Amino acid sequence: MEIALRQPGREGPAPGAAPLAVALDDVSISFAVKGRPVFKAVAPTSLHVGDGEFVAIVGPTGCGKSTLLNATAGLLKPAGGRVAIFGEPLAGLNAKAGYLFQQDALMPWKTALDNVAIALEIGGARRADTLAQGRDWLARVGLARFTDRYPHELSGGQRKRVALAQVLVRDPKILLMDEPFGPLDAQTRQIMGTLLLRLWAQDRKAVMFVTHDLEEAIALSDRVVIMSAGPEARIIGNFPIDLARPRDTADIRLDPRFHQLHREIWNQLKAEVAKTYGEEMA
Amino acid sequence: MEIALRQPGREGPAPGAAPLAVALDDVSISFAVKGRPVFKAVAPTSLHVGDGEFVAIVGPTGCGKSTLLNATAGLLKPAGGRVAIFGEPLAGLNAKAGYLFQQDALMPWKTALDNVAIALEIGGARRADTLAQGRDWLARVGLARFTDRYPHELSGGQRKRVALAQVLVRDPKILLMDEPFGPLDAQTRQIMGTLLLRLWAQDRKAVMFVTHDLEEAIALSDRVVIMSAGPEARIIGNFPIDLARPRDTADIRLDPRFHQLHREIWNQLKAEVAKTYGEEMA
Amino acid sequence: MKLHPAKLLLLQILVAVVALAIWQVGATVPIGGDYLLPEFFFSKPWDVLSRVVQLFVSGTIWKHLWITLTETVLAFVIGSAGGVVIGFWFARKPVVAAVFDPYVKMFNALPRVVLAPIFMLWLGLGIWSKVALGVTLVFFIVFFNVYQGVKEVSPVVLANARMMGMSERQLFRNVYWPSAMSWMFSSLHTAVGFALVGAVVGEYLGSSAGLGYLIHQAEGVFDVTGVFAGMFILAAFVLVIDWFVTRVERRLLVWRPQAASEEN
Amino acid sequence: MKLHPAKLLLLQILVAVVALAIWQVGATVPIGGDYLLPEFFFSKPWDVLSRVVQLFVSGTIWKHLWITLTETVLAFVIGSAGGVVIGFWFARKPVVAAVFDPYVKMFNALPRVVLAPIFMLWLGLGIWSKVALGVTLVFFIVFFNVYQGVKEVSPVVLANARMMGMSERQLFRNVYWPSAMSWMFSSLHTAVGFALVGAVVGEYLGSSAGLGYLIHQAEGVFDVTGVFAGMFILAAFVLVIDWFVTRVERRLLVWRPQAASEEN
Amino acid sequence: AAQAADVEKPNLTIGVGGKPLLYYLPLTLAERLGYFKDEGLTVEINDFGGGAKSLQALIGGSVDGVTGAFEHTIRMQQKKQDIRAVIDLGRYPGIVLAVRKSEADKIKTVADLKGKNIGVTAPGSSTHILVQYAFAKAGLKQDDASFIGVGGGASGVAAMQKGEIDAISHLDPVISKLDELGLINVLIDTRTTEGTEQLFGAMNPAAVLYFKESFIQANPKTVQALTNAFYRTLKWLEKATPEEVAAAVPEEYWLGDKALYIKAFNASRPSFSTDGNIDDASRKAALNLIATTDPTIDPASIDLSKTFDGSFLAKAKSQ
Ligand SMILES: Nc1ncnc2c1ncn2[C@@H]1O[C@H](COP(=O)(O)OP(=O)(O)OP(=O)(O)O)[C@@H](O)[C@H]1O
Ligand SMILES: Nc1ncnc2c1ncn2[C@@H]1O[C@H](COP(=O)(O)OP(=O)(O)OP(=O)(O)O)[C@@H](O)[C@H]1O
Ligand SMILES: [Mg+2]
Ligand SMILES: [Mg+2]
Repeated sequence: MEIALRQPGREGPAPGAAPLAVALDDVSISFAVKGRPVFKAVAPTSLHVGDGEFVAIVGPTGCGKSTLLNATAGLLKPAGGRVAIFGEPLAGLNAKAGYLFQQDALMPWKTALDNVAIALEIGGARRADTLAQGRDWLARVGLARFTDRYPHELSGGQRKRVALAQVLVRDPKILLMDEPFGPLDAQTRQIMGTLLLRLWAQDRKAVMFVTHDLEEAIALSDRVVIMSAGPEARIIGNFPIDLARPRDTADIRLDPRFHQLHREIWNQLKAEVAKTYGEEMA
Repeated sequence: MEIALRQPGREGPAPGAAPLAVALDDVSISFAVKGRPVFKAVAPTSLHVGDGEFVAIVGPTGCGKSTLLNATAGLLKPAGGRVAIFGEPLAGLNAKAGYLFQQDALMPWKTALDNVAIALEIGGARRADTLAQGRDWLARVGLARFTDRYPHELSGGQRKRVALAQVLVRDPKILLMDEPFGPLDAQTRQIMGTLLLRLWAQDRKAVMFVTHDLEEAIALSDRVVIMSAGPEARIIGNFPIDLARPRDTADIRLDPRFHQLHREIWNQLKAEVAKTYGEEMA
Repeated sequence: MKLHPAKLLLLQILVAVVALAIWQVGATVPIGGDYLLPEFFFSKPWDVLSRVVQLFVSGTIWKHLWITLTETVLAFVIGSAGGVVIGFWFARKPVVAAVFDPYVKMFNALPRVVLAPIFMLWLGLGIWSKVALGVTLVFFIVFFNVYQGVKEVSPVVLANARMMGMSERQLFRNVYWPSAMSWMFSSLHTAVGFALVGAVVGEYLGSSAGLGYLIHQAEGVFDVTGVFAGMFILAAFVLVIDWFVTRVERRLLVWRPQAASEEN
Repeated sequence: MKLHPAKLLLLQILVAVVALAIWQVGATVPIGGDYLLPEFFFSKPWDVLSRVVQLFVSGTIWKHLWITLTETVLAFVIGSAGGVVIGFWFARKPVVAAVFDPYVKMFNALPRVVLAPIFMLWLGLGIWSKVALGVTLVFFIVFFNVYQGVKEVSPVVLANARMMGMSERQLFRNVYWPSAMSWMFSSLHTAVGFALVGAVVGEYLGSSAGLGYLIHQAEGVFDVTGVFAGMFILAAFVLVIDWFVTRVERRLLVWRPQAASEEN
Repeated sequence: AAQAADVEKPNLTIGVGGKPLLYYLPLTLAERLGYFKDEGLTVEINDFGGGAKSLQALIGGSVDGVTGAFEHTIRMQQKKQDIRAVIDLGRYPGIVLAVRKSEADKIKTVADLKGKNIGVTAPGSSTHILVQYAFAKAGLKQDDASFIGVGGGASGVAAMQKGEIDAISHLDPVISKLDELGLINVLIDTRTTEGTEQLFGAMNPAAVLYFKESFIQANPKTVQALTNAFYRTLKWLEKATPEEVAAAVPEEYWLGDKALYIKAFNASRPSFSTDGNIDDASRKAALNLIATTDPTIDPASIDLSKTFDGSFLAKAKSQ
């Protein structure tokens, strides 16, 4: 299923023009589970993300959102189909992408600051610079006073924010974010969303943003993509978000168009989830 | 700060009558952080939860919600104050409580089914029974087809639901739940919420429910408690939810009283979070 | 990055062939007038191999092999069981651990060769004194790893299990034991070798049969070929035991994700 | 559950006193006509202690102690470094690991006592042949643990680091090394003892000085008191080295949560 | 000589420290020639890492008898252990003190060893003591040279080849091997009558068969049977040709080369006892050797009559 690329509200690259940031074509993903037939998590499905496009991915729990991000990151080899990054077929890891994992992925042996600074050091930056930038970023995510804490000394939401700083500080061309604001309160969520949008507006990264919060998805993205319940999950909905930019993530929720979109997407999603539960909980 | 115990809409135990399920009196919690002064996470604060009461706790990220649950569970020794469970001072672990952790806490070497079944086996139940019940519970949380998966073969939301089944299957008198529905989509969240309420209605457990979703907090609970931003977090708000029971977690959101409560709580919470960020992000 | 088993075997054989070739050259081709691996000390690969074959064909080896095998397996089983039990006990009783810690470390540092007469005094000349020697090696290797393994249990998983109301025994079965397992197996791979070393050294120091006896006899008369033949049989032998350990390990650790390095 | 240091020391001394008392009784009080710990094999605690004192007072011990210390430390450092390097290399190169796996295990099973003449041939009678013997013990213990430790790195943390674009070297420094550290230190505690055993056994098999030499000399003339005095000094000595290892461990592992068992 | 069935203990274990050594040849021969069986005995031979270990096994009770150094019977008296020899197997210690060829022109007497490195099998062993004795006779102090334990077997050869030691005090086959390699010049040779008498002024018994006194008391017939077997062996050995001896021992004992074995055997041949007796003079010489080198031994406290029990040998001879 090819998804047409329209980006209302701003000029994106027309199909066939500048290469797409991420092009998943007929990608299917399977897992070998011991003593069972192969588990086909994702059926052949296609998703194109233009350079500078912000795509939100929503779908019922366990449908294959993280799996799709893993394939885009090059951490998982698809069973079939092609993954291309800026026109180049992906071999090995996706060096252009920064990935914010769903799970805790901080290095437990580094303080919050070192966890952020290391992301820059890899590129060869001077230690003093990396520390300064690391501090700056931790302050931006509200953790100025927690720079020298080890991960196990932080709360769940604090760890997530360190991870966020760790990804953003590297300023990658493609951002893969798996429920980045999950363990944050609504208010902090909005602050982080605004931070992300500001950053994104500066140099238009391509973003693949997995979330369970539909309002958040609509408020932030250019397009909301819906996945069907697994196994053999596919992309079954594709909703361009034609809300004006720049957006204020709080105010936009008052926009009537916002509510209309929300209703539309919600209805499709609800049907999908109900289907799964109808099946499974019978 | 003593919080008066009113439970509109149903009869709860009056103060001084039947013992409280959980009584935290002037509890303060500190952490020793190497090379820094002691970090006072929670200032002396009090929270009483009646037998059969459903209390939701909300607050900005990192304020001390998990810490408070840990103290109630007996996993953390408060620096000061008293913890009493059903009138008895708590020494060691809280045997009356089931705790759904914020982090992944499944045993990686057991399948989903075994992870649930073991919770019963501990009590000495027969293996065949525990398996049957385990299967039943996994089906209720929508994982009937994933019984023999190991945790690392499950998605984030699936793992959380296994953990939910693991706690609920034991049927404890007190439920401590730390963002139990965090990584679930909105729809599944509601289904799980309904499941939890149904269960709670049967034999009225005491529930302490941490969430970042204010709507969820209001929809489920008898009382919403707001914590201030840390350090030295305290309980600064206490909102009895006088919505009629039994509730339908989806429909209730249409109730005008729901919206009124939401606005009230939200305003206080927002002010609190803004304060933190004003300080930290200056 | 995974190799086809046939290709792997080929490569393994290649390594063996190269090693033997170096040996053969070192033992027979003089470099600057001197042999790199003088025959007097190293024998020659071909001689060693034919001696091995001869030992098996003539059948003299079986009795010795059987005795050494028994000793090794007993040392391995008893030593590991002891290491696991004491390791767990110490890990769960910090006071006991703190008090006995220096003594355990002291015992670990005693040269086993010196203890041999004492074992003979207590256990006689039969297999048990050799088993004891092997046990003193195996025990410490397993002990230190199990002790650490138990301490490395994920605190969240442990807290969860404790909240479920697990008794100490249930915690052991359901949390500590499976969690310490990969630590234990890591130590077992080392321990297999050391069990054999203990048995052989025991035989070497006093016995009337076993591979260590054979090697000792051969050494006394400069029969290096015999010594190397004995060591070769020893080494082949340990692979067999290790293969069993690995099989058990595979079975018990099915729950683990594929090793991270294989992803690449 | 944490003990006060003074109380801990008291308990430790108590254990020593009880052990010495049992020893004394076993060596001097006949039970059913037989001694439990015949003096011929066990000497008497008091004799051993006074011999230890005498060795130190007369000053003869220092030279031997110094040599053995040098050998032990060298064996420990070289063996652990080798174990760490090869362990990492194997863990990161599954093909290399698969090919060499059986050979590593074979070498681990060779009785070091038999290898002594070869070490002497290559390295002479000086300290290096003893160091080599110690290295062959230490290496395998550390190797197997580091190898496993690297494989136990959390897959998510690893994936995150790799997504950051870390090179193999950076991964090593920032992920594998710190993650394998507790595995490594666990093996080092075992290895300290074995380094000493290697050195002493080496001296025992051929040398002109060192604690092993002293012990061997005493054994030759049935001077059990001397043997036990030597072993006692050995054991005391390993505690000193282990104390250093523990200090380094504490420093390097500051980031860990308190051990789970201490919570209780 | 077969009086099967009436021995008290037909199944015996005998300990030895290094069975393949020529020093213990009579034991191997008795076993291989079937003389134990002829006496109605089933003997299991346990080989130990050294003579000291086999003695410890005897005292610990895990072996019944030991073929070991006569010297042990004297030392054990001081340790309050009653150990008695019943038959002598080697009249001379069989130890050779030799110097490296390249040093031979500088070291011509024991006195020239001052300040040198001397290899011995193990510190405190009989090879070490022999040098100490020689030192004492030459007026040297015991720490005038440094003694290096090089172990038995190939290590001694390696040490000499590497030039790590200037002299070596060792036994066959190491000495024969070194000789064959042309690495050494012999200084003192106690494999021969002249060498031994030169050093000690008498014979100096080496390998003997000894038991605990209590064992002799409880099993006189068994001890007698063993003595008979060994006596027969000594008599056989007295007349045997080197080829016969080589044929009697296991082929592995040939040092990889029959000629070398025969050479070594011929060199050691005079040291084997022919009558199994230990006379008073030899006993005194042995005590003198120990007392000279070990200050903790008080010769006055040793009762030499308790070190050797000749009654069994006398019976064996009379048969
Ligand atoms: N290693 C694995 N082995 C087998 N099955 C797996 C594995 N990883 C994921 N799956 C399955 O693949 C499906 C998709 O998983 P994925 O983690 O992508 O879900 P998700 O959409 O991210 O869900 P969530 O919102 O709960 O995080 C799930 O059904 C899961 O059980
Ligand atoms: N082990 C620890 N050592 C030091 N500080 C800690 C430790 N655990 C928690 N804290 C601090 O205590 C405060 C409260 O933490 P807690 O985990 O209770 O927050 P929370 O309310 O659960 O936050 P979240 O919503 O992000 O999970 C935080 O500031 C955190 O940094
Ligand atoms: Mg996911
Ligand atoms: Mg929390």
